[in-house]
Order: sequence, then C-alpha cells, then structure tokens
Amino acid sequence: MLSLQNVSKTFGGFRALLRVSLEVREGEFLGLIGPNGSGKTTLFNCVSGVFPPSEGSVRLRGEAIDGLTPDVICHRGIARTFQIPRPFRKLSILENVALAAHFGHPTRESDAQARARARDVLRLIGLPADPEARPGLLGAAGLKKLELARALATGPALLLADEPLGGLDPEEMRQTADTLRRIRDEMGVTVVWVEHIMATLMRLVDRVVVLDHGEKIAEGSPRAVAEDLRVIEAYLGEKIALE
Amino acid sequence: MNRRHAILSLSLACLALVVLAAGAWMAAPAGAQALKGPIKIGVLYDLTGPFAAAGAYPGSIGTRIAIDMVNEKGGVLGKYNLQAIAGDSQSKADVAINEAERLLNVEKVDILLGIYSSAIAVPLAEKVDKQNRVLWITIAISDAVFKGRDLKYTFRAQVPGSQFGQISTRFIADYAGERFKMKPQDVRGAIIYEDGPYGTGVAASGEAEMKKIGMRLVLKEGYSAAAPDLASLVTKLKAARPDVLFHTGYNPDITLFLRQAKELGLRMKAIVGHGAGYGQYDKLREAFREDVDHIFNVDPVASQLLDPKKYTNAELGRIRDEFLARYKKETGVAEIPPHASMGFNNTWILLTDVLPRAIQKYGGWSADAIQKAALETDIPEGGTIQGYGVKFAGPGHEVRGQNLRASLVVMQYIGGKTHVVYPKAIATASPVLPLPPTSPYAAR
Amino acid sequence: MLEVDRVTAGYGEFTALWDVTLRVSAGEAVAVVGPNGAGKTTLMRIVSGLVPIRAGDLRLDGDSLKGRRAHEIVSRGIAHVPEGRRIFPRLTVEENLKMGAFLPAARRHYAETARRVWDLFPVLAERRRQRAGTLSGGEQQMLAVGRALMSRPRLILLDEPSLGLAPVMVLRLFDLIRRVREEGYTILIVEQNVRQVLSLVDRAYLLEVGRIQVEGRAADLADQDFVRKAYVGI
Amino acid sequence: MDAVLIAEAAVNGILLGGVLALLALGLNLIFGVVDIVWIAYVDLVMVGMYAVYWLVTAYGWPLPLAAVAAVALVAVLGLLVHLLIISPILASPPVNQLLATGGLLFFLQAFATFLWTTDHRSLRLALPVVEVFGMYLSFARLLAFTFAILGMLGLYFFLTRTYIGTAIRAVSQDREAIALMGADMRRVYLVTSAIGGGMAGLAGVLLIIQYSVHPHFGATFGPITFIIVVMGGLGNMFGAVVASLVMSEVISIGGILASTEMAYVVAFVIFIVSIFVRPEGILGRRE
Amino acid sequence: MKRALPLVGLHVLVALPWLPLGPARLYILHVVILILIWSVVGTAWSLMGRFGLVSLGHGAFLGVGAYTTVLLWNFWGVPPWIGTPLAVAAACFLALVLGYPCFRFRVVGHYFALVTLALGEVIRLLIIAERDWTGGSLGVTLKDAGAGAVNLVALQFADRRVFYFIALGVWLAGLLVWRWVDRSMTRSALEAIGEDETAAASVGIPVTRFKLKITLLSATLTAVGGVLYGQYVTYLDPGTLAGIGVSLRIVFAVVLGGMYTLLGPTVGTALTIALAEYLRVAFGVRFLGMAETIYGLALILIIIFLPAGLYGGLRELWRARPRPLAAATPPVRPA
Repeated sequence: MLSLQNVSKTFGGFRALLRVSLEVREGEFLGLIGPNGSGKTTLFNCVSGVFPPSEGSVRLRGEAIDGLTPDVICHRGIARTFQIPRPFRKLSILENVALAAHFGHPTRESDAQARARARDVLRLIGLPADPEARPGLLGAAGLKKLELARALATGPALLLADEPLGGLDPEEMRQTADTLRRIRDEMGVTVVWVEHIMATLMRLVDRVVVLDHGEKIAEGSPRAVAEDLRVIEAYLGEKIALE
Repeated sequence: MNRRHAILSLSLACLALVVLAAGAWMAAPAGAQALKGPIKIGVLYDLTGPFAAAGAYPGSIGTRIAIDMVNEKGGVLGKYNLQAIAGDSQSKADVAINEAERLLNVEKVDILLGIYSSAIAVPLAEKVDKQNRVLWITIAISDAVFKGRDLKYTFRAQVPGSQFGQISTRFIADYAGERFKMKPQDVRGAIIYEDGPYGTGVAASGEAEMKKIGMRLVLKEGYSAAAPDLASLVTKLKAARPDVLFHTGYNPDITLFLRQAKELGLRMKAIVGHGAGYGQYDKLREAFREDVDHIFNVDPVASQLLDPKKYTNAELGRIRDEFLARYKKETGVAEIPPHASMGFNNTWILLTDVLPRAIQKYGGWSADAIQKAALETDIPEGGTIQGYGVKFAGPGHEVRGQNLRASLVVMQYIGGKTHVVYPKAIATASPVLPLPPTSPYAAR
Repeated sequence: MLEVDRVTAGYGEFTALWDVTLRVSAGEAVAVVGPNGAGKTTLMRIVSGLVPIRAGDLRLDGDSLKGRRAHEIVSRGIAHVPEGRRIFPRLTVEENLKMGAFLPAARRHYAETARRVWDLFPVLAERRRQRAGTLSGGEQQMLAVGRALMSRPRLILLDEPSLGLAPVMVLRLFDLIRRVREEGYTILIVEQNVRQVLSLVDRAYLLEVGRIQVEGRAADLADQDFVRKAYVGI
Repeated sequence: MDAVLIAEAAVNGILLGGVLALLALGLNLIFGVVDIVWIAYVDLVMVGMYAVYWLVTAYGWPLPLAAVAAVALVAVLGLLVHLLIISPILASPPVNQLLATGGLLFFLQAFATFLWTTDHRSLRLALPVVEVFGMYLSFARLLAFTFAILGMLGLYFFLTRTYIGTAIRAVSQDREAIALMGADMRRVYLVTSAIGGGMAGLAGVLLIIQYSVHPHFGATFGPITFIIVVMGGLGNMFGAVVASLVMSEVISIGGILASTEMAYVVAFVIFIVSIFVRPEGILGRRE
Repeated sequence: MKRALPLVGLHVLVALPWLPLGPARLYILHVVILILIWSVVGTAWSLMGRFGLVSLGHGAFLGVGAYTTVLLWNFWGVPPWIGTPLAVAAACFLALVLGYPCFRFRVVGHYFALVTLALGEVIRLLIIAERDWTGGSLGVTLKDAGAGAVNLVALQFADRRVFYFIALGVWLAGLLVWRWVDRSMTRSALEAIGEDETAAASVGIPVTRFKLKITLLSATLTAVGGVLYGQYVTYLDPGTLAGIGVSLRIVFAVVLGGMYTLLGPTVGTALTIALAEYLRVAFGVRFLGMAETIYGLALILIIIFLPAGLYGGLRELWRARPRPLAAATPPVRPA
C-alpha cells in the first residue's frame, strides 16, 4: 500500500534518513522502532508531506506522493498523529475533531455531518470529556487520544501514529494500544506505529521495522527483531560488538 | 423577540424616520440672519507643524492684528464686533478638514478665514463651498483652488500661483543680457518644487513661461517636502548644470536643500525662490546666516518695503505702520516676513471693504450677502497696504473668486535687508546678479 | 549531596515525572538509564532549574533548591551538560569556555581551570580559536563537558553525552568521562547506551515512563534481563 | 549622468551606510538577544537628536558634551523600555510584543509633539565642505561615518572582549544554555537594551549634525533599518553592515538615476523578494 | 433581551441624523462618518489579525483602493461605480502578489509583519514618486462632479446624511462579513492554521489557500473602506492612506478595542477618533499630541494587562462574573 524507495533526507550536513526502503502492506499493523534520533519522526514527516524527501520516492497505492503538500496527502488517505500533541487550543475538543472530519476529505461534508462524525470518532476513541471544552482541560492521556481522534476523523486508509503511548500510565497505555488495534481490526485502517514502549508494541504488531542512525537495520516479526543482535547493539550500546 | 420581528420593526422604524425627516430635510433653511453681533470668524492656520515655521504662524499673527484693530474701533462699521475663533490645522489636510467642520458646525462661524497651505486650501474650498459657507483665503496661492471649479463662496485677494513662475522667469530673462552676457534663450534654467499643488502650480507656470521665452529648461523635478534627504536631487542638479535655479518649497525642505547643496558644491548664477519657505527670511537667516544673501524671492510685496507715497490714500500708510509696529512688538523680529503682511492685508480687505458693504447693502453677513458684496469690490492699484488692487473674478470666470488685480514683486536679500528689485518700476534697489563670489552657491 | 525527593514535574498539561526519588552522594557517579521518553532529560532539567517542580523537593547538601532559577543553581556548584551539547556554535572554543566560567567566582580562576581543561582535552587546546560550530560532534561534546567544568562545579549533570556520536567517538568520550570522574567530580549521567554507562558508574536507576522502576549497583543491573526488556520489549 | 557624480553619490552612500549600519547593529542586537522587534527603535534616535539639540541650543552645552549626555540618556531610556514594557511581555505572543513597542512608538512621537511641537529643528553648525578628486563630500557625513565606525568598533570590542559581551552574543545562539552557565538572563537583557539604546543615542548624535529633527523623524529611517536588520540576518553583525552598505548604495545611486522615492521602492522590493528567497537574511545562516 | 440591545443601538444609529444633537449636529455626523469608515478598515484588518496574520501594511490596500477610484475619476471620468470594482481588483491583485509567496514560503510572525510593512511603504512611496498624476506627497483632491447636491453617478453628495447611510451600510456589511467568517468552518480552520500550520495541514486544511482567501477578503474590505474615504473626504494624501503610519494606526485602533470580538475594532476606532477630536476641540493647540500620547500609553498598558483589547477584555470580565449553575464546566479528568 505504502512504498518507500531509497528515501533519504538531509538537513544541512546532517543525514536524518539514508536510503530507507520500506513496504507497508494493506491492512497491516506495522511497528516502527529505533533509538532516539534514528529518523522515525523524519520518516513520518517525509511521508505526510511536512517536507519532501531529499531523494527517493514515496508511493501510495502506486501513485507518487512525495513533494505533495500535507493537506493533499491527507486527502489521499494518509493521516498522522504528532509525538508531542499539537491540539488547536483555541478550539473546543469537538471542533478539533470536526475540523478534521470536514477538511480531511477532498469532498467536504457539511458542518453538521462533520460534527456528527466527530462525535462518533470521539466515542470510538473513548474520550469521555465534555466535547465543548477546550483541549487545555485534557490531561496528557486525553491529548494523546485527541491526536488519535483527529487523525482518525479525516477518514484515513493509512494511519501514522507517532508515539501515542508516550507519557501515559500503564492503564491508559493498555487502553490506547487496544484502540489502535481496534482501528486496524474493525475499521480496516492500515497502521504504522512508532513507539518506545516496546513491551506493548511488540505484543500487538504484525511486523517490526527498526531504524538506527537513519538507516533501516532490521525488519521482521517482533520476536525475530528482538533477538537481532544489531538491534540489541543499537539499543544497549556497542560493547558486545567491540569486545 | 424573534429574528423576523426584529428585522420588520427595524425596517419600519427606518421608513418612518425617513418619511418624518424628509420634510425637515427639504425645509432646512439657510436661516435668515438677525443683525446681531458678534460676527464670528473662524481663523484656520497651521499653528504647528512644518508649515507653521514656513509662514503660517506669522500669517495668523497678521490676521489677528487686523481683527484687533477693527475691534478696537468698535467693530465693523463701528458696531458689529468681531469674534475670532482660532483653529490649528497642524500642517495636515485631514486635520484641517476636521477643524473646518468644527469651526463651521460647532462654533457656527460665519466666515472661515486663513489657510496657509495650498494642499489644504484645494480640498477645503470644495467642502466649504458645498456647505454654502464663505471661505476667505489669505495666503495659499495655488491656482488649483479656483481653476474650473466655479466656487460661489470662496474668495482670495492673494496672488494666484501662476504669476509666480511668470514673474521670476521674466525677471531672469530681462537681466540675462545685461548681467550674464547671455541671450535669454541660452540661459539654462532648472525648476525644482515641492510636489503639492503650490509647488506644482508654480513650477508649471514657470515652465510655460520659459517655453514662451525660449529659455532652456535643463531639469524639472518635484520632490516631497517631507523627504528625509535631498542629496540625490542636488546631484541631479549638478549634472544638469543650470545657470539659474527656480525653487518652490516650504521651510524644512528648503533648509535641507540649501544645506546639502552647499555641502555637495552645487553652483549657479542665481537662486530664485517663490514665496512660502523663501518668504521666511528670518528663519533662513537663522539657519544659514550670510549664506542666504543674494537669494531672490518672489512674493507679494512685504508691506514695509513699499513706498507709502504709492498708496491711494494716506490713511493706508498709517494703518500699515500701526500693523508693523504691533507685529514687531509682539514678535520682536527685525525683518517682517511677507506672510505677516498677507495675513493682515487680506483680512483687512474683508473687514473694511467687503463686510461693511455686505451689511449696509445686503443686510448682514450671510454667505450670500458677503458673496454679493465681494463681487462688487473694486479697489484700485495702490489701494491696499501690499500695493495691489482688488477685483474678484465673477460667475462664469475660469478662476471665479480670485483677485484679478493681485501682483507680485521679486525681492532680494542683501546684507540682512530685503530689497524690491523687480518690476523695475517699483524697485528699491538694483539686483545683485549673478551671485557674488562670497556666496557659497556662486558659480566659479 | 543531591537529593531528589518525591518529585513530580512536567510541561503544560503533560506530566513527565511521577514521584521520583533519587540520591547522589559526594564523589559518586550515578546513572539514570531508561528508554526514550522515560523522562530522563526532564529529570536533569529539574535539577538544573530549567523545569519547575510541581510537587516534592530538591536539595543540595540539605538546602532546598526548589524555585531557584537556573543561574542560581549553577552558582551552587551544579553544572549541566545539556542534551544535544548546546555549545555556542558561533563563539570560538575559548569563548565557549569563558562562558562556562561566567560566575564571578569561576572567573577569578579562569586561567587555572582552563589549563586543566586543556590538559584533559588537548584537542580543544589545538582548536581554541576555531568557531565551536566547526568542530566535529565528538569534539563538540568534549567542549560541552569542558565548558561545564569551567564553573568549577561539585556536581556535573551529563545528559545523553553519546547521542549522535559515531561508535569510535563514543568509546573515546566515555574514556574522557572516566578521567573526569577520576579527578574527583561527582557525576549524574543519563544515557541510552546502557552497557557503556553501567561500566562507568557506581550506582544506577532505571527510569521507565516517568517512574523509577529499579535502583541498584551498576554491576548488578548490567546483567539483569529486565533492562534489556525495558528497551527491546521482549 | 557624469561618472564623477555617480562616484560622488556612491561615496556619499557609503557614508550614509555607516550611520545606517550603526542603527541596524543596535536593533539587531536587541532583536537577536531579546528576540523582540522594537518597532520604536528609531524613535529612540529621535529622542537622542532632541537631547543634543536642546542641550546645545537652549543650555549652550558644547556639542561633544551634549553628545555624551545624549548617548547616556538614550541608553537609560533603552533600559527603561526593557524594564517597563518588554519584560512584562517576554512570554506573550510575538504579535503583542510587536504591538507594545508600536504603542511606544506612538507614545514617543506624540509626546515629542506635545513637548516640542512638530517644528523641524536643526543645529546650526557651519561645517566645511570637503572636495576630493572633484567629488564633494559632506563633512557632516564624514564626521558621522567616522564616529559610526568608532561606535561599531567599540561594540565589536565589547562583544568580543568582555564576559558580558560574549554572553550577549551567546544568548542569541542558545538562550537556554547561557542560563546554564550561570548568567542571569534578566541582567543580560538589561545590558543589551542599554547598549541598544546607547547605539540609538549615538546614531541620534550623528544624525542631528546632518538633518533636522522632528517628532516623526523615526518614520524616515525606521522601515529601512528594519529591513536591513532582517536582510543582514539576525545576530549577524557583519551581515548588518553589508546590508546597510548595499541598501544605502541602492538609495543613493537609485536616487540620482530615478528619484529618492523610487530608490526606496527598489530597496523595499529587494527586501521583500529576499525574504521569499532567503528568509534567514542574505548573509544569514540556515539554522 | 440579548437581541434587543444591538437592535436598539442600530435604531439609534439609523435615526442619528435626525436626533436633536444641537448645533453641533453636522460636526457630530462628520465624526461619526469618519468613525464608521475607519471601523470598516479596522474590521477588515481584524479578519486577518485575529488569526495571527499581523499585517503592518494594510495602508497599501487602503491607498490602492482610494487612489484607484479617485484617479480614474479625475483623469478619465470613470465613475466610482466602475472604479470601485477596479480598485478592489487592484487591491486583491496586490494581496495575491504579496500573499502567495508569503504563505507558500511560510513567512510568518515578525517576518510577515515586516514584509507587509515594506509593502505599505512601497505603495506610499510609489504614490509620491508618481507625483505627476497622483499629486505627490501633499495629496490629490477628488474632482467635483458639479451638477447639484446629489450626484449618483459620481457618488458625490452635498448632504452628508447620504454619506452617513452609505458608510453605515458598508460598516454593517463589514460586520456581517466578520460574523459570517466567525460562524463558519473557515474560522475554525484559520484558528487552527494560526496556531499550528503543520498540524492544520495534516488534517487536510489547505493552509496556503485559506490564508490567501482571508487576505483577499480583508484586502477587499479595506479597499472599499479606502474608496469610501476618498469619496467622502474628497482628498487623499499618501501619509493618511498608505505607509507605515496609517497601517499602525489601523492596527492599534483594533488592538485597543480588541480584535477577537465583532465590535472590538469599531469600539477601538471610535475611541481613538473621538479622543483625538475631543482633546483637539477641548484644548486646541495647548495639548497638541496629547491624544496620541494617551492612546500610545493606553496601548502599551492594554497589551500588558488586557491582551484581548478594551472591549474584548471588558466583555471577558463581564462573562467571567459568577453565573448560575449550568455554566461552570468542571475540568474533565480523563478516565
């Protein structure tokens, strides 16, 4: 469904991504992991159009989408969440989501329809707060859920979730992870999930891709990846390799 | 209250109001005037801002002295006291418009008098005239105030701007052979002007006159009186190498120009200014000391320079001396600027010629009475303290409201004194031409 | 020496640390390890006064540092080498060190401290007139450490010093940190590079999702499976 | 146009550029360090000009003494501006910061009008004319240029040779790290504002010997100063100087080839286009 | 009751020309017309300003609007009925030429303000530089159409009540536009863009297009305000209608009143004009500059203490007063 070929991204002299090739299959639940600064968020940014890749191509169902602006990519069916929640604080929770429901489609639905769908999504995500309240009243977990709700309201075929569990307590984590799973299972949305909370991620995803220093170093089933020496090196340090 | 109801009631209310008001509107009368004083005069000058120092302030003093002198004799015709209400237009046209509105409609003045800057006079005349009120312009000279507008209630005894360019060009042409040893056709003239209606008008008349005479116009360039820097204009002039510079401007820009011209070594045979900033000799002298010697200025004559014997009656001489004495006493200046005379003289004409006739013949000082009285004004040459006569252009005339008998002179500053040097008939001195080597602007 | 006492803190609505307690004794080297997003950097920023505490207390030698601003905390003898080095790229190497010695007390001993830093990091001495931005990543990290030493601190906070460095450089860097430690500085270090750091310090804390999960001697932690699990998940 | 005249305009442009550079450096310093655009910056210059004018004409002080006093006065004014206006809004959105200093601009202009009316006032200095190779150079400008260069050198040495100066440079590179060095940001901001004010004062001194002062004087050099600062790149002193010279040449030579206004139009258009092409300034670095 | 208040206000405004205002009636009308015209411009500015698009160059649109119609009339006798659409088109063209690259290259915050400031100056200087037909720095006067008191073709009226109603109509139209934007999805979208462009784009909002749209709307309304000013005052000068001075004046009036409320810009404009007139009338030359001194100070204080503006701030206070039961929503703790 989504296919990256030799995607590189450089900032000034810094190489954030280096010839990353990657296939995301239709309906897949894919985990994307890697240590700090390994290029995961950069990869999301390249796919979602925040900036174009310096090299390589990004295709969605065979159509090139690199170089398109984020709103167009969103209309093509890719939604994303942000690692640090970026709610529109001057709008109510409902407006936040309704906005996404309204503008997320190339054919815009009416105001009322958008609001109705926004309410549905909020219910699905399990955000029980007063929808007319400002996002400022939500805690960290609520904001993470709002991120997810907003992305989902655009009606994506592919969801890029950037650390949706960061900053949550274990119970909240479990809930959110379940929601992600349900988004895939019940709505048929393909999900790419970036996360540091490995235990949860490894338990749920179909397949894992590992980035380190902007390069793909491993790919495969969770178990296989967890055993991979290069992955352990990347995470725990180089000592073994150097001894 | 629901929405539809609200809209309905609103529109009904509007309609009712319109109908009710229509009658009042139609019937709103200009108002018959009972002959009860005082006569209220709104005096509008730029008391602050760049125009103040360029002559508006002295003009306002001149006007005040005229009103005081009439009031001390019991008022117009000895019984109708004058009440002057001052306004400050702050050298800005939009403020002038608001002040005029206030004077006319809050203070309810009968006559609006004054106006220094042509940039203010041009928009104001239209607005005041539309309200059927009298605007008596004392200083602003631009032709654009009257040209083709057929204003009914606006009058100006002051000289029109077009004459400035004519007389200065003719003056140079007349002296070219004698002093420059050149044919007038060979003289290189440059015109620079502030880009308001005053400068533009003077420049246009100068250009037309040069064309008529065949003088060579090597540069004609306008600039903003508020320009922060005129060095590039000076450089352009240097490139054009004029023999004579015809300059029209206000005070700040003239100061800036003369300063930068000196610094950048601009040299000519003569500099001829056209009123406004050049009329403010005391200010220029304060800034440049003897550097301003031998610069020419075209203006209605400052009254102290006229020979009293040229007045049609001796009374005028006494009035003039009284005015000069009072002005000197109040300001302490040695050299009275022409603008003070303009402010005094042109107010004096209204108070002592037009208003008495309006009251006696047309029953008061309504706009129409004043208008009729003004059109009958017929003062011969020598009948005012600035020497010129007064006859206003009447209906149908291209510059209706303009004094057709106003005249100008060329003056020269020599050794701290002002001398009339042209027209030759009334000259009090022979011009120093070309600029003597002592001048920093003199061609070597 | 340093006591972090049941501290809760965060940014805006986001709570990054819950009820964290931690202690560093004089002369000790202590590490805080844990996966990304665990709140390690926030912990460091709390100690140096960049992030305010919501609940709990922070004490240095028994004096509360709560509510103190960053520059005051430096003057108490805590130097922070922030994540991402944060050297001043357009100042020269020497000027960077000068800034490290900004405190009047440190300024008086500038020449002497500088000599110690030059000795410790000879490569910096060679490049003292070079703009710091032109240094390599490893050199910049050394500069950041050297700059922190200039304030003559008693406690040094090192936040992810190995981040973004090439493997060879990481090794050299840890060698240098070891030497700094041998000079008698007390160190609190946050690292992702678990194995390396555990070989360096006396004790360590494992921080996960804003909470301290495990505390113990470095040698004991190094071999335990749950450290790996915390990182890789399985 | 004669080549000598163009050369003369070019040289005079450089001389004007000196003063513009001084202004740009002062504003750049504040913009770079405190991260707030003082829309009213050039109006501080106006205050400095008035200070010199009144001290010399009304109190009869000698010009050099009045100059020193004016610099000190405007430096204190800079300090006050920071304390009273800027520090309460350091955390506000940039829009509000911009507008608060805009309010200051209105206040300064209007208060000057209130105190001294809108009359144009100038020092009546009789300065000689300098003629070199057939070019006439304004002595006032030469003098101003010399002192502007001295002022810039002074600033340069302050910023490179003192602790607080180096800290000021460091702040514009990383404002958090400098706090970790033990520098009190409040103090750094105050010193920066005072120095920025002092530079404005010096510029005022150098401008009053060339031009007349009036309450709206700031409007004549304000916009051009802003665009020079942005074009030169924030925190980039060299860039500010280069941008000043480029802009003053555009204005000076453009002025004689077209008109003063057209020259400014060209300068502003160059600025607008440069923002689109290189938002970090012509000599700025990409961050 | 809530509906009634604005309605009463509107009635008063409509009836104003016939209210017994005493001898100063015409003058008051004059001041109110000016307030209405500048309120239109202020409202137009706040359309952008409230979403963080702080333009310091609205003088450019104002100037282009005013000068286009007046010059077309003066030189070619093109009546304002045709001149106004052309003026609006010119202002929109300008907005497009500046706005598109600005938004495309993400020129925001200070930089947007400075770029628009430069644009305002460019227009002002161009007007001065083209002095041969624009009248230069001291301005140009609208040619009188002659032909009696009411000239519908030239939109010139001797009776200022006519202008009063035109200004009132345009002002109401401006408020309607403001409210229409305020009540639509457009507002949410722009609010989102103003807060976080990247996040807004990521939910499918075409950022550049929306910013451009609101800029065009604002420029249009500003240009109409300019046309109105030209037709009423019959005199234009570059200092009053273009450049940094007037641009700042517009911004400050709006900020003073508050840019986040419908009537904020109007209240701010009314206050600044009324204060200036009052001080000038009451104290004449003695307190010259005092009006602006006061509102310069007021601005600084308002930005420090009442960032929502005078009207907006007071309204917030009014709303924040304790209210019965239903109002207070307790902060919701996520489960």
